[in-house]
Amino acid sequence: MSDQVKNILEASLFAATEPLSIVELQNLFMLEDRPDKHRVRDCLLALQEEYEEKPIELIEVASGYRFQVKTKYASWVSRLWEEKPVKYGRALLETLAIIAYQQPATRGDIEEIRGVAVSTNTIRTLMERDWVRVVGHKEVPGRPALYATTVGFLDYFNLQTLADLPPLANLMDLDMREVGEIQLELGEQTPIENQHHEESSTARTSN
Amino acid sequence: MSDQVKNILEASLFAATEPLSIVELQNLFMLEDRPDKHRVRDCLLALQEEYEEKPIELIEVASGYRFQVKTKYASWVSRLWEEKPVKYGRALLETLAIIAYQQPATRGDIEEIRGVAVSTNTIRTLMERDWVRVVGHKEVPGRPALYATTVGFLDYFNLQTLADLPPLANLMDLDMREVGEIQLELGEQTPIENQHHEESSTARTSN
Amino acid sequence: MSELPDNVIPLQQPLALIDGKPFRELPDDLYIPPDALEVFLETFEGPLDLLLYLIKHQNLDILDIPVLTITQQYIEYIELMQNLRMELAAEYLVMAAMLAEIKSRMLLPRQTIDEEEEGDPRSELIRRLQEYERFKKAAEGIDELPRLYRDNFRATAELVMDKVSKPLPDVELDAVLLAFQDVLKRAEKLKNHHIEREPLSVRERMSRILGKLNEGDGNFFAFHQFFTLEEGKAGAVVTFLALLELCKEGLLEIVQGEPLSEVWVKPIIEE
Repeated sequence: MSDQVKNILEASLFAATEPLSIVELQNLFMLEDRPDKHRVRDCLLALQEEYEEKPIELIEVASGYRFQVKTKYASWVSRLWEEKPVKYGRALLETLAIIAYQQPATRGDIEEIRGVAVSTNTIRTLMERDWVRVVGHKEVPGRPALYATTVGFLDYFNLQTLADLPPLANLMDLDMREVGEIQLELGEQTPIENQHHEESSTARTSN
Repeated sequence: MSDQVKNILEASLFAATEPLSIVELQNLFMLEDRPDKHRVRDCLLALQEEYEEKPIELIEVASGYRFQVKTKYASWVSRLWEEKPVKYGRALLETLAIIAYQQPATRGDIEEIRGVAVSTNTIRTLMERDWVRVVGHKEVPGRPALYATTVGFLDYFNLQTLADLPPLANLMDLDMREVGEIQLELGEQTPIENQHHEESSTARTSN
Repeated sequence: MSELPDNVIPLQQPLALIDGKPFRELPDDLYIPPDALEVFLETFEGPLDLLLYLIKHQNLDILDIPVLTITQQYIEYIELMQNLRMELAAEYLVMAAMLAEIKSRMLLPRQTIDEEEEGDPRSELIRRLQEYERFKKAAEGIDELPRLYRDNFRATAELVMDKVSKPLPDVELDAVLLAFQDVLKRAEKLKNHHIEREPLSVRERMSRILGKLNEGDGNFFAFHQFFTLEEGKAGAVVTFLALLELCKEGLLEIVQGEPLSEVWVKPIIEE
C-alpha cells in the first residue's frame, strides 16, 4: 500500500490538466484510505527526487503541483507546435508589472506611472489570459476598477506567491548618484508589501 | 549526447497532446542531429522499460506513441473529473460565434476580427465538442484549415439551420439588452434568467 | 546649429537602426522609408520612455538632468513626429509643456525661501522617471521568467476512461450571441476588419459544400448533388450563390463541358 498512494498521486498529476493542490490530491482517495497532508507531501517530495535526473520535473506553483518539461528542452519540444509562442509587447508587460507589484491598481495608477494612456485592448488581453482580474472598485468619482493578478498568472509564470517575483528595483539600485531629499523620500519602498503600496498609490492619485 | 536524444523524446511525448509517430519524433531534431528510425525506436524501447514499474506507461497506438495512465489507476484518477466542469471562457465563445457567422473561416480570419491571437486549445476544444470541424484548406501559403460549424452545433443550440441565428446586421445595430429579446423570438430553449445570471456573476466577481 | 539644414537632426545618437545601419538624418521627404520612422517612434512607450532614452543614451545623470539640452532634444523629436503628421499622443505634448516650464523656472534667479518650499523644479520629473524605470525593469524581469508554452510545457499522460466521461460545460446561445456582439463592437473600431454579410444560409451551404468536397477524395461533384429536390428553387439558388462565393475565394473550381450541360464542381488540390 505504501507505494500505492504515491503511484496514484503520480498518475493523477500526469492526467490532470491543471495543477493539483494537496487537498485535491487527498480527495482522490475514499475517506477511509485518505492519506493525511504530511503523507501526501512526503510522496510529492519523493517524486520530485525521482524525477531530478529526468527531462521533466514536478514543481509547485500557486494553485498546486504539476509536472512540466524542464526549461532546457523547450527549444526541441516547442517544435511540436507550428506557431511560435506569442511575444508580448512592452505595453502589455509594463501594465502587467505595475498591476503585479502595485496591486490593487486602477487604470489611472497605471497611466500615472507609464505616462501614457492604457489601451482597453491591453487590459482585455490580460484579463482574457486570466492573468489579471477586477477585484473591486475604488471609491472615487467614476468608481474605477481595481485590478489585481490571479492565481493563473502565478501558475503561468511558475511562481508560488507574489513574493517570488523578482524584487522591484530599489531606487538606490538604479545607477544614480545621491540626491538628498528625493532619494530619502522614495528610498523606503519595499518590494511587494501591498499595504504600503496601497497607501502610496492613493496618495499619488490625490496629488 | 546519447541520453540527450532519449530525453528530448521523453519530454516531447509528455508535452504532446496527441500520439507522436516515429517520423514526428525525428522531426523534432534539426537535420544535422536527426536520429535515424532505429535510434528513435531504441530510445522508445528503453523508455518503455524505464516506466515498467511506474503508474504510467508508454504505449503504441495507431498514430504513434503516447504516455498514458495504467488502467489499474484509472478509478482513482477519474475522480479528478467528478467535480463540476469548468466554464468556457470569452475567447471560446467569441471564436465559436465568428466561425458560425463567417464560415468557412481560417484562424487568421478569426484573429483579424477579434484582434487577438486564437489559441490552438480553443479550436481544439471546439472540435472535440463537435461544434466545429475542418471543411477544407485555403489555397494560400501554409494552407490554413477552414473551419465551419457542424450539425452537432445546430443540435446543441436547438437550431434547424444557421439561418435561425439572428442576422448579422441586426446584431450589429442592437444594444446588449435587446439580445434577450432575440432569444425569445428565436428559441424557446433558453430561459432568460441565464443572461441575468451571467451579468450578476460578473458583478459579483468585481466586488 | 543654425547652419544645419532642416532635415538634419542634431543628435549624437542615430535616429533609428534600419537593417542594422544607423539612421542619423531625416532624409528628404521623397526618401523617407514610410514605415521606418514610425516603427522607430512606436518603440517608445510614451513620453517618459522617450525621455529616459534621451538621458540614458547620452550617459546623462538622471538625478541632475541638464534640462536645457533634454528639453531641446525632446522638442525636436516632437516636431519630427508632427512633421511626419504622425498621430501624436497628447501625453507627449503635455510633457513638452512640462519640460518647458521646468526650464523656465530653472532660468529664474533662485530665491532661497522658495527653494525651501518648492525644492528643485526637476524633482517631480525625476521621481516619475525613476518610478517609470523601476517598472520598465520589472516588466523585463517578468518577461524573463520561465513561462508555460515558451520555456515549459505541461507534461501529461492520457487517461483512458471506460464509463466516466469528463463533464462538459454548458453554453447558452445568448452567451454566444453576446460574445459575438462584443466582437462586432470591437471590430467596428478597427479599420481592417473583414466581416462578410452573406446571408447565413449561404455561409452554411458554403461549409457543407466544402465539407463534401473535402471528403470526396478529389472527386468531382455535380451541381445538383449539393441540394435536394425538397429544397426546391430556394435550395438551388442558395447552392449556386455559395458556389460562386467559394469560387471567388478560390476554394473550388466550377467546370462545364459545353453550354447547358451539367455543371461540375472540382476541388482545388495542391500539387
